[in-house]
Amino acid sequence: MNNNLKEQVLRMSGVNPLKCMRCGKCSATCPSYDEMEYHPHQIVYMVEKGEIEKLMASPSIYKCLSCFACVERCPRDVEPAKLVEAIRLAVIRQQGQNHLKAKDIPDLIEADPDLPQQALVTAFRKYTK
Amino acid sequence: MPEVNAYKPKIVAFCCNWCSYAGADLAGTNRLNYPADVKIIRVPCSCRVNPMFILRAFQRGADGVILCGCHPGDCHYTTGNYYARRRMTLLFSMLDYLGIEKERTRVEWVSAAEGAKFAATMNDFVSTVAALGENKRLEDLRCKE
Amino acid sequence: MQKIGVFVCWCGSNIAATVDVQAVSDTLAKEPGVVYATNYQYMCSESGQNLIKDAIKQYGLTGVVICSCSPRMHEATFRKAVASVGLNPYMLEVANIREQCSWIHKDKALATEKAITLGRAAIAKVQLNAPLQAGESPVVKRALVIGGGIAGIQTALDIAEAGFEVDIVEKQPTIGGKMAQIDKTFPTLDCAACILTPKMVECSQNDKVHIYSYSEVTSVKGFVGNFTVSIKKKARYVAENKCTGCGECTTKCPMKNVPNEFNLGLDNRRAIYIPFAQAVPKVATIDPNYCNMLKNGKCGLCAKVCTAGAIDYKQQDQVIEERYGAIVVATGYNPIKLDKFEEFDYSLSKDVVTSLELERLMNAAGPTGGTLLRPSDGTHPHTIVFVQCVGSRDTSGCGKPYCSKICCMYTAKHAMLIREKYPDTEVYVFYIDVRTPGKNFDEFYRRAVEQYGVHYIKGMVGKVAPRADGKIMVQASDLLANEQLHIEADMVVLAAAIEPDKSARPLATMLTASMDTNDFFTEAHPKLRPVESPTAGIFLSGVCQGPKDIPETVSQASAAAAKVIGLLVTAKLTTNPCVAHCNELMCNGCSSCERVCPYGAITYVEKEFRMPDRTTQLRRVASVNPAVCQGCGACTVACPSGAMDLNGFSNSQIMAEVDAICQK
Amino acid sequence: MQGMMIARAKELLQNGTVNRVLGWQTGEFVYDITPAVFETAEELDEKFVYNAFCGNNLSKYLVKETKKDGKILVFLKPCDTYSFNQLLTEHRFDREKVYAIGIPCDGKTSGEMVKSKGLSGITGIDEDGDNITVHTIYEDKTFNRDEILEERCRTCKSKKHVAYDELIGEDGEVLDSHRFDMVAKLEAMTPDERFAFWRSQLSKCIRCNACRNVCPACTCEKCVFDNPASGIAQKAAADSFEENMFHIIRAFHVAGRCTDCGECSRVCPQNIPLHLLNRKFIKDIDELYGDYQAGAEVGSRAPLVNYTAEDVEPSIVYHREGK
Repeated sequence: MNNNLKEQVLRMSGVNPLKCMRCGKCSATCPSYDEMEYHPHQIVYMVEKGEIEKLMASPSIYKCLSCFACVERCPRDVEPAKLVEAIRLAVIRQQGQNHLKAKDIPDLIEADPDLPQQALVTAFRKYTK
Repeated sequence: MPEVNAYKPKIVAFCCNWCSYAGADLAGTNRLNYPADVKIIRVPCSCRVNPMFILRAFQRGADGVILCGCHPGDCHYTTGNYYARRRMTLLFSMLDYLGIEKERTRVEWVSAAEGAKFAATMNDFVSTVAALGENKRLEDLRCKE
Repeated sequence: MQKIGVFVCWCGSNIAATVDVQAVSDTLAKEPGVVYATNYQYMCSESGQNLIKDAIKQYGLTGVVICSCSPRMHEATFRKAVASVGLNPYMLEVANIREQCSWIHKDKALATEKAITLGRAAIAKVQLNAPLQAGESPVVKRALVIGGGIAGIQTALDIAEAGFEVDIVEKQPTIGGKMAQIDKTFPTLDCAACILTPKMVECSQNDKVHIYSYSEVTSVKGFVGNFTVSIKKKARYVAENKCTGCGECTTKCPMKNVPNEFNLGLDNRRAIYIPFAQAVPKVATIDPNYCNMLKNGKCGLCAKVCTAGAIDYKQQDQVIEERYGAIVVATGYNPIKLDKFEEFDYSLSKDVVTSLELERLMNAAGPTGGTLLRPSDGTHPHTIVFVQCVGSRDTSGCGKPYCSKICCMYTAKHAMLIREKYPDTEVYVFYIDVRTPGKNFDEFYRRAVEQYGVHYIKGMVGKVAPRADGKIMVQASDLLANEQLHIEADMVVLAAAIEPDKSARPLATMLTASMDTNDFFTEAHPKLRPVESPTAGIFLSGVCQGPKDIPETVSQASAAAAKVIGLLVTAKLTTNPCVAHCNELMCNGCSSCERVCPYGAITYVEKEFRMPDRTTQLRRVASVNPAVCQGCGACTVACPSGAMDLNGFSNSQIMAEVDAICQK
Repeated sequence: MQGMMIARAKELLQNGTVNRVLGWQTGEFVYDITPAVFETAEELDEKFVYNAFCGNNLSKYLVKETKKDGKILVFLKPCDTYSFNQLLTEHRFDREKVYAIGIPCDGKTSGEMVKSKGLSGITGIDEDGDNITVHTIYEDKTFNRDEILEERCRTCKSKKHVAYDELIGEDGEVLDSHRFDMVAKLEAMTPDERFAFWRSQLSKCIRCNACRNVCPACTCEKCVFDNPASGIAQKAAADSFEENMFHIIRAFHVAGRCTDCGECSRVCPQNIPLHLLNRKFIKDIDELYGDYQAGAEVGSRAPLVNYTAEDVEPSIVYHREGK
């Protein structure tokens, strides 16, 4: 169990998995259920147990459509989809390298002055450790 | 150099018997922590709190005074907190006018069921007052210079 | 100077684990006025109380300070103890070092220091205490029960049995409440009507019980033992004393398409109606929203067919004022609205029903005559899905955060009854947890599974979607099999959360009784005083206090009745002596106090005063009626001259507490 | 004006309507006006004055005077009539025992004000329209009225009499007076500046009690500051609670009842602008609970013994404008 990773996922998602009462409505509502190795309610429970690496290695997290039906319908406001997104981000970050460095940005702007600033900010946040 | 962390604010909390004092009891029953700096005085109703008591507390060295009562409309005595609300609004405004830090005074409506709110309110109030430091101003409003 | 004894309670380890009780009693022993200080394991125990009594005698104590749990808990206990050895009970103060100290602090040094400060404040206050004598006030020997469901009925009957007059106010045209709509009851599966209707009849026949049906409480004044209540009897346009309940009018009225609320809108009634055959009082009522005669003066058919001449289109709302010694709240509940749960498709599909609607669909007196048929096409359903916790245990804001408590059991009942009657029907129950704490409850649920073959599936339904062919697609998770299920159902039954009736909140304001954030009435203490409101003279019966099933409601109703009877048999109530009093020498007669008094306890008298120059002067001064004053203290602050003060919480006492707490 | 007043007072004494007259007389100096009770025509002729120095609000004296036998005539300037009504609202005297004559007032000055203009040896004062002429043993000096009026008169709230049995001269109107400008200015300061201002002002207080003794709202049978049982009176300076808090407590005690007559500031020997405390309450009341003028009518419910369910929360103090 990797507490550090768990911390990171909880912080990024802002989700408290302890609020879950294990009703399974997230899984009941999930359109990608059959594609998944681990289902939404399992994901919440696994995060609580700290089994983040297992999840990071599973294709399940890429089967999530981010439709947010689970977030919408969860009676306890747990927001499983946000956990999935955080785990995906954890994967990106763990790949370690800074894919975008601060010093690269001026060149990017020069190359394409029409590049939206928002895209740069998002890319910076996503591809930087 | 005195220890920075040694400063403990003195907080007086007036709580009405029916709602807020019971709310404070509930916070205790649920073991919800808040700083020991808060000392509660039980009054029958928020409308029993004379502005004089608040001034007295400040002058005797309190760093913050908070009044807790039933939510407006839920007063055990029907209307007490409505009067308290006006009195405290005017008093707080006056203290602010005199240059006393307004964050040192507060009114909060806490029902008997809101133990968590009571604890949260006290935590927040104590940290606000602690950040202001000691109350020098009201203790010495008429200092002979 | 008082001779004060200080008694520090350990409360086992509740206080002693976090507060150094020895240090507290040692330190407080040195306070001015303290002649004796000690600590003991349980001050509230008999030996603890004896310790206090002995010390009072031995040291001639004139004041007592108990450092213990909240005064809301045991102040009365200790007051009684000191009074038994001749000390005025109001010479005692309690420092709350448990709920407001040991239970919330972890650091022993800080908690001990705080306990000492709280003790000091109590000592400073006791120094200024004066002996107080409780007054007496009479008790009106009549009780009011608000709400005529099973809770209100049981309470009223029990009170009447003890020989007291009791009035039931019910806002519907008949008493009976939710139980009248229910088919069978768990865990015995006996018929609800067979239990309820005899009790309803008893209410109408018992000459101690008076029913105000189709009526509402509009104002409450007064205090325990002496409430004055205004009751609005809504015009039902039928003279109650003339109507025989023959029902002729309800079959002749031409307005046939009025949704029948008793059957939850599953069928229609007429504009003049009797809610159900066993209604009490069995009197017709005209619905002014639909009656043509009342709306535009045309028709009058019911008056023509009524041989008793009971129809009175000119009837007006009537306000009755009555005095009571005690009031019982029994306002009950309603299922929540399900419009926030679009995933269950309740509002669009007729075959998605709530459990209460299912009760009507299975009731012999219901719209289908007791045959379970799909509301959409009247066919027999072959697959029925039950969904538990619809809006219960929901902290997302769509529903209610609490467990509604009754759903697990009634769903087991429904499932069982369906399987019993229609063995060809498949029944699925989706549950999060099955909660069956109660006598014979778990056995009942197990019977549904083992004997009746109901499919219990741990998991929640995520989506309900009707198909064009009339089937309903239910998508749910089966958590134990770890799979997602897709069931083709004919009917879906939602166990909607229950919430307090909407009339409860304004009623609580009128009664000055406290409520929790979910609008349930709060009890004075969950274990010590579970059927009383903290407001004296107000008692709680049934779901208005929290979710309950029928057995529990009936027990609580009888408990509330016992408390009411206990109050009503009292010849005189001792009044709280902590009331305001006016120092006439200082009173200006300015009327400020009178204006803020919520009870009208202050009047003015012209009084002669001897002046220092030996002349006499006539002055207008305030006078407080101690029987009416409730001791809020609003007047004491409004008084500019400080003539008005409050016994037990005087200006100087509170100021002494402030000083003690702020002491450097 | 003075002549008309004396003549009417004599008539009323003569025909037995009243047996005493409450008015003003000159003290040791001409600018040193004191309230006085006159019982005969001779006394009136000899001592009664009414001029630009007669700022005293006479309504308060009715509390004691009406305890005596017979009816008393009182002369009320417009602002005094508000105090008059407020005292009636609080049942402080018997209206039946008073005959009230409203008299016009174009604003008052004071000995101090005149002396601050460099005059001494003052022997008299005359009014003529917008001019006030001060006579001294050295010269006569004429001022434009606005130059030497007291602050409370420069920001006069009303020239309208709200209570009287008869009126001498013309009645005026309620004015838009800008009397809260100074309060607003203080509110706009930083808390540090405000504190410095008030500390320097309140530190001047010598606790002579003049403000309390003159205040028409302070007519308590026994003042809390003189009453050990109240918990705030201190015989000896054992602690400074009362000393420090005197003016705040007093302002709060009269809040909602103070008509803003300005007597407190007029009599303060240390020139503490005490009216700025009272006006702060009045301004707050007006802004938070709707315009309210104490004494505008008899029997109105003072804002502090009143409420609405929708009143603002005390937290508004944290969010209001200003620093």
